[in-house]
Amino acid sequence: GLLAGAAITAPLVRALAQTPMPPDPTRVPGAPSDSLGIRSPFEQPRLTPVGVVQGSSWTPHQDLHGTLTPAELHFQRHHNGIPAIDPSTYSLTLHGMVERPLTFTLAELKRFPSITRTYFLECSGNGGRAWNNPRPDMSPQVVDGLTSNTEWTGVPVSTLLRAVGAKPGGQWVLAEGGDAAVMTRSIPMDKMLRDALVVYAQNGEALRPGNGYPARLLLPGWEGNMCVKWLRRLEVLDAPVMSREETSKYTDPLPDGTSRQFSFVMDVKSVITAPAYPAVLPEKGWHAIRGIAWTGRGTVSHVDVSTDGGRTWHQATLPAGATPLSHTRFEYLWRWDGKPARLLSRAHDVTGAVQPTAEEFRKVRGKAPGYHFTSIRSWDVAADGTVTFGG
Amino acid sequence: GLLAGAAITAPLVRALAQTPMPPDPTRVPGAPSDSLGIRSPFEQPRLTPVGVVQGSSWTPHQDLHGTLTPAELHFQRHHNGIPAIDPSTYSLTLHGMVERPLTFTLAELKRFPSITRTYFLECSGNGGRAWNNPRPDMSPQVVDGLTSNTEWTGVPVSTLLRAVGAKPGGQWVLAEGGDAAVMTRSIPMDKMLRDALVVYAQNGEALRPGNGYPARLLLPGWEGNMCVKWLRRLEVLDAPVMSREETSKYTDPLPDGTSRQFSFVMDVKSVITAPAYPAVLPEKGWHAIRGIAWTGRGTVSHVDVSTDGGRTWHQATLPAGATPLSHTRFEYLWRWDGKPARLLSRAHDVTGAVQPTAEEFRKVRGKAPGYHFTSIRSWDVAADGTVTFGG
Amino acid sequence: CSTPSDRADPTYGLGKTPNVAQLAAMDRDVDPRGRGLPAGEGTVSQGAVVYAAQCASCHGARGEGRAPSPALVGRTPAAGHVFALDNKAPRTIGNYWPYATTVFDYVQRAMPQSTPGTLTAAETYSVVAYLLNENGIIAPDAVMNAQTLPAVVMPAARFFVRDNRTGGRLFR
Amino acid sequence: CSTPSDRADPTYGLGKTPNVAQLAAMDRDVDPRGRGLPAGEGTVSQGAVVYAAQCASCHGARGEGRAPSPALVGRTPAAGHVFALDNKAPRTIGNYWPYATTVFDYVQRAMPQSTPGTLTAAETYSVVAYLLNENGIIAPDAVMNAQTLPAVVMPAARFFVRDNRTGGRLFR
Ligand code: HEC
Ligand code: HEC
Ligand SMILES: [Ca+2]
Ligand SMILES: [Ca+2]
Ligand SMILES: [Ca+2]
Ligand SMILES: [Ca+2]
Ligand SMILES: [Ca+2]
Ligand SMILES: [Ca+2]
Ligand SMILES: [Co+2]
Ligand SMILES: [Co+2]
Repeated sequence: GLLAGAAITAPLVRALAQTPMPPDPTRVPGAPSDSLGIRSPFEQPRLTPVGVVQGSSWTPHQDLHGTLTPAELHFQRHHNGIPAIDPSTYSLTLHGMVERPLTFTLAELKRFPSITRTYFLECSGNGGRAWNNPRPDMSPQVVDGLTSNTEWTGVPVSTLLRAVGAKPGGQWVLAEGGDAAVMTRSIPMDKMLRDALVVYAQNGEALRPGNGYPARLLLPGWEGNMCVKWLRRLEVLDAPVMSREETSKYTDPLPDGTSRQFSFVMDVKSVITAPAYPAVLPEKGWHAIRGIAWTGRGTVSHVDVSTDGGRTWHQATLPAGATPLSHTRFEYLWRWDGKPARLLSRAHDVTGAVQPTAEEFRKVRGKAPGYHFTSIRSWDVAADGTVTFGG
Repeated sequence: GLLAGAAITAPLVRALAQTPMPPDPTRVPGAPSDSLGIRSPFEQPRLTPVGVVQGSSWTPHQDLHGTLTPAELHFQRHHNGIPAIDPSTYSLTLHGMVERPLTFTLAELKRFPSITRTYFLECSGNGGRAWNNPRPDMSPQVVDGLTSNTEWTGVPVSTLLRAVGAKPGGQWVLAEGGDAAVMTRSIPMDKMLRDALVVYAQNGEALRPGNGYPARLLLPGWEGNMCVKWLRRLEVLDAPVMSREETSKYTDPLPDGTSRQFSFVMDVKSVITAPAYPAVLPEKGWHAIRGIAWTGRGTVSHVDVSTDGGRTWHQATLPAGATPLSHTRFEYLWRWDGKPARLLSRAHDVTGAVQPTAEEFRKVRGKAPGYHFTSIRSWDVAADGTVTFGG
Repeated sequence: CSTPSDRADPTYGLGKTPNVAQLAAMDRDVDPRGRGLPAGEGTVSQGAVVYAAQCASCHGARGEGRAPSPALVGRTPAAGHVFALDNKAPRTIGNYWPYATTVFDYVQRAMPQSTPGTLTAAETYSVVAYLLNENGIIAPDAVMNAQTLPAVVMPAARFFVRDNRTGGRLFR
Repeated sequence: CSTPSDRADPTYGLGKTPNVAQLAAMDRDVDPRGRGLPAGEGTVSQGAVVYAAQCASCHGARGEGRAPSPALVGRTPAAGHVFALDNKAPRTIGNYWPYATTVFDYVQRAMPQSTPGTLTAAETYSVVAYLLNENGIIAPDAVMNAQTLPAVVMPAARFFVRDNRTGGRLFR
């Protein structure tokens, strides 16, 4: 059983964490392998906070490299806990303005032609905590932990809509989840037909319960809330339902006294993940400033890095290239002279959009925008090498 | 602690595995999140066999989708167990025919400019068990579990060689591991300069101990044995060392009475992962035949699928496109008529190479080739839907 | 042999006609036109009873909120829609929600948080009436049902504007 | 400001000169020219003692192997190199290994499997001499050292051909 599974890994865990460590591992036979390739005891990234029923838990970006977010470390956002779902009784129903409503089992969803793509998923609330109440002891996890990047596999929604014969008048689709929040969002038909997926695999294996097992909606580049987890039905409609999540929530008050509704697309953004709190630079000299950049409007075109608080900017390299609608790793080799420094990153996307400064963001969106916190982030490097969040 | 970590996840585990399952999860608050996004109890892929000190443990390909192999499920191949290594005392030394030998800490390796790429890693012995002693009850894990696909992050070996000033006469590099097998392989300098990496991250986070933590060599497209784990030194030499792994092992006897040495590159290959043993097709009708294809000689150009034992072939789609030196997912929608069928896949790569039939393979390589088992695999579908390995 | 172009049947032979009762149990969404509202009705005073019994423990006796349960009642700012300028201005049903039907839709599916989806139609109409009255939107003697609820005009509805941005250099 | 093209120092200021003793402890690889062979020597009869005490428990009293430890001794097939045709033909030092120095290099670093890297140079030369004699490659009175070991010609060396394939339609 699963609890027994924990016991099974105990010998390997103990071997890797033995004290003292063997002075020369080439002289003593190593530990036997286990049924899972567990982490080193010296590398134990975790989501935080824990115990979330209504709230969120964040990806530890300061511990990560490359572009992928390990499934165990994908951020979670829950409104009434994680449902216990038996995949053999799960189903997804498409109905409404369709020729023939149909209910599909999970096995049937997997029998349709599939697509595999690497896409980011970001909650619109990402960055809100750091914007509203910035503190020097905030890590990238705390600042921007509500974005993750995953290789998703699933069936195109367009394939399912074709299966049920969506009618021309159907310009919206209501997506509903099968958890205790029964979350609903109205999705424009155009997006559903363009690149929306019902995904059942996350980084090569089944979705995690905390991320929507056994199937969720995935709208590439669009806000996480719309990517309904534990998806149980899609209803084709002629108008949006105006659910709570698209009215009370996920609408963006503006300084002009309006609230922007249906702000679906995640705007271009970046954040330095190293060096960042709580890292300490060990010495002067060359250090790689690294981070992630992304945009819901296509592909990141380039990323600039500043080490003098935004006075001068330098273009970063992209060690993994740039893929559409996916976290893009950037890197800038910086020769630190040992004096205080202020590190910033600024992403641009192919539409010409550029990540705004904090001042510009505040001017355009106000002090309390509610969502879509995309302003440039800064990190302060002190002379002793300690790094803190600069807001 | 780690063992306590197992206890922390127990409430979520129990909630997701409760019996009976809640008839309607929309009516009961779900479980609180934990510090890791654990799997559903209904999805528990595992490596097999376990307890390997000298031998291998295989990726459960029949449980996977997309192109990535979760790090926990990356195959493992050990010659004397998994070493316990403290990253703060680990080091990598480059020496030999160089201007200035240097020893780098792990933190220093991470400070160099980095590269992130998705590459497969395959052991040359992959498929040997199934070739030598095929059985109907072999799953893709048992047949071809010694190949995995990962997003790797690390520093180019060329960057390190430039740092130490490799001398022109240095045409080979000896790579040595820091485990109890102290494995060594001689690598041609050309490969080291071209695209070899010293990697420290696997799918976004630190390497797993079973896969070489904290750093290993990664030679894109080349046999896994050469991608030395727990890498401790690289020595620039003017000639190969002719270690045991490149003489006694990893050399391929041929029917003409010679042994092929330095067969570095993994040849084009594919395997159907679904439907495959132990799957059972639930009914006649449409089913997606899926699998992975790869080549160490660049990119998979196309994959054919046959459902009549190789009489007729159909080109498959590539749901994730084709990326160089990476597992390529293929898919073919098949309308099963309920009669016995024999499923095959045949991969082609950009050099024009094509996966050989079993007969061709046996004719060219012999009955006991030892390594590089790349022949076309087959799966038998019985009228009752059961699927078995057909050799 | 079957090729993609031969796949005349877009269902691939997959899926079943939905079970009528199961679908009806799910298909309870309510839109601003009132589509989906069930039969039944409720009054403000009936709603006060429901609220006190099933909601106040989390949302406060007067709907003022009690973290983490949000405030449900409030009409400040009295004029304008200045939430972007003030972190502390709570968004409530009265000063923010653009549609009254949303209150029904949401409460019906998600509240009480500990026993979601258990209110009857009458209870839901009632507590919605109560909340709308507490927020100064309907009269104390108003009756909420499938006809009257969609007709309620919410004070903040006129402030909502649909996003029309398409990227580009200008940050809006 | 520093740009990539200004990075005159390819070390990026990283790395330290290796500790001489630590490097010497690692740098023990032996190549076919004999580079890396330590001072010392050993005889076949000395090697028989080492083998019986430290190797036979796994590899068998006569080097016949005992799963999972492989056979170390054997000269069949007596002629030719037919391993591709026969699953059951074990590859041993005598019928397969192309270089004698490899035996030293491997045993020194990896054997005995339970206590790797613990043999002295003399013990390693000795057990290598023993194994080469058991495989009919050197005389019973041969002495193995840094000069004589690289000179040993292995019977199977001439069968090894380096791979020269570059892909393409022809499967070789
Ligand atoms: C056990 C606690 C609890 C109880 C009981 C409860 N609620 Fe809630 N309610 C919450 C929480 C927590 C939220 C916030 C949920 C979220 O944001 O996902 C909420 C949100 C709401 C909202 C949305 C507020 C907004 O601004 O978006 C409404 C409306 C609401 N509740 C109404 C009710 C009603 C009516 C009842 C009784 C029938 C009730 N609640 C009972 C905890 C509770
Ligand atoms: C505790 C068991 C054990 C002991 C003791 C042991 N060996 Fe081994 N030996 C093995 C195993 C297992 C292998 C196969 C290792 C592998 O393939 O990675 C092996 C492999 C070898 C090989 C390589 C064989 C080949 O065909 O590639 C040689 C040579 C060898 N041992 C020599 C020795 C010598 C000499 C000693 C004693 C000084 C010794 N072994 C002691 C278990 C042992
Ligand atoms: Ca969200
Ligand atoms: Ca290998
Ligand atoms: Ca069917
Ligand atoms: Ca409906
Ligand atoms: Ca230094
Ligand atoms: Ca050497
Ligand atoms: Co939005
Ligand atoms: Co090879």
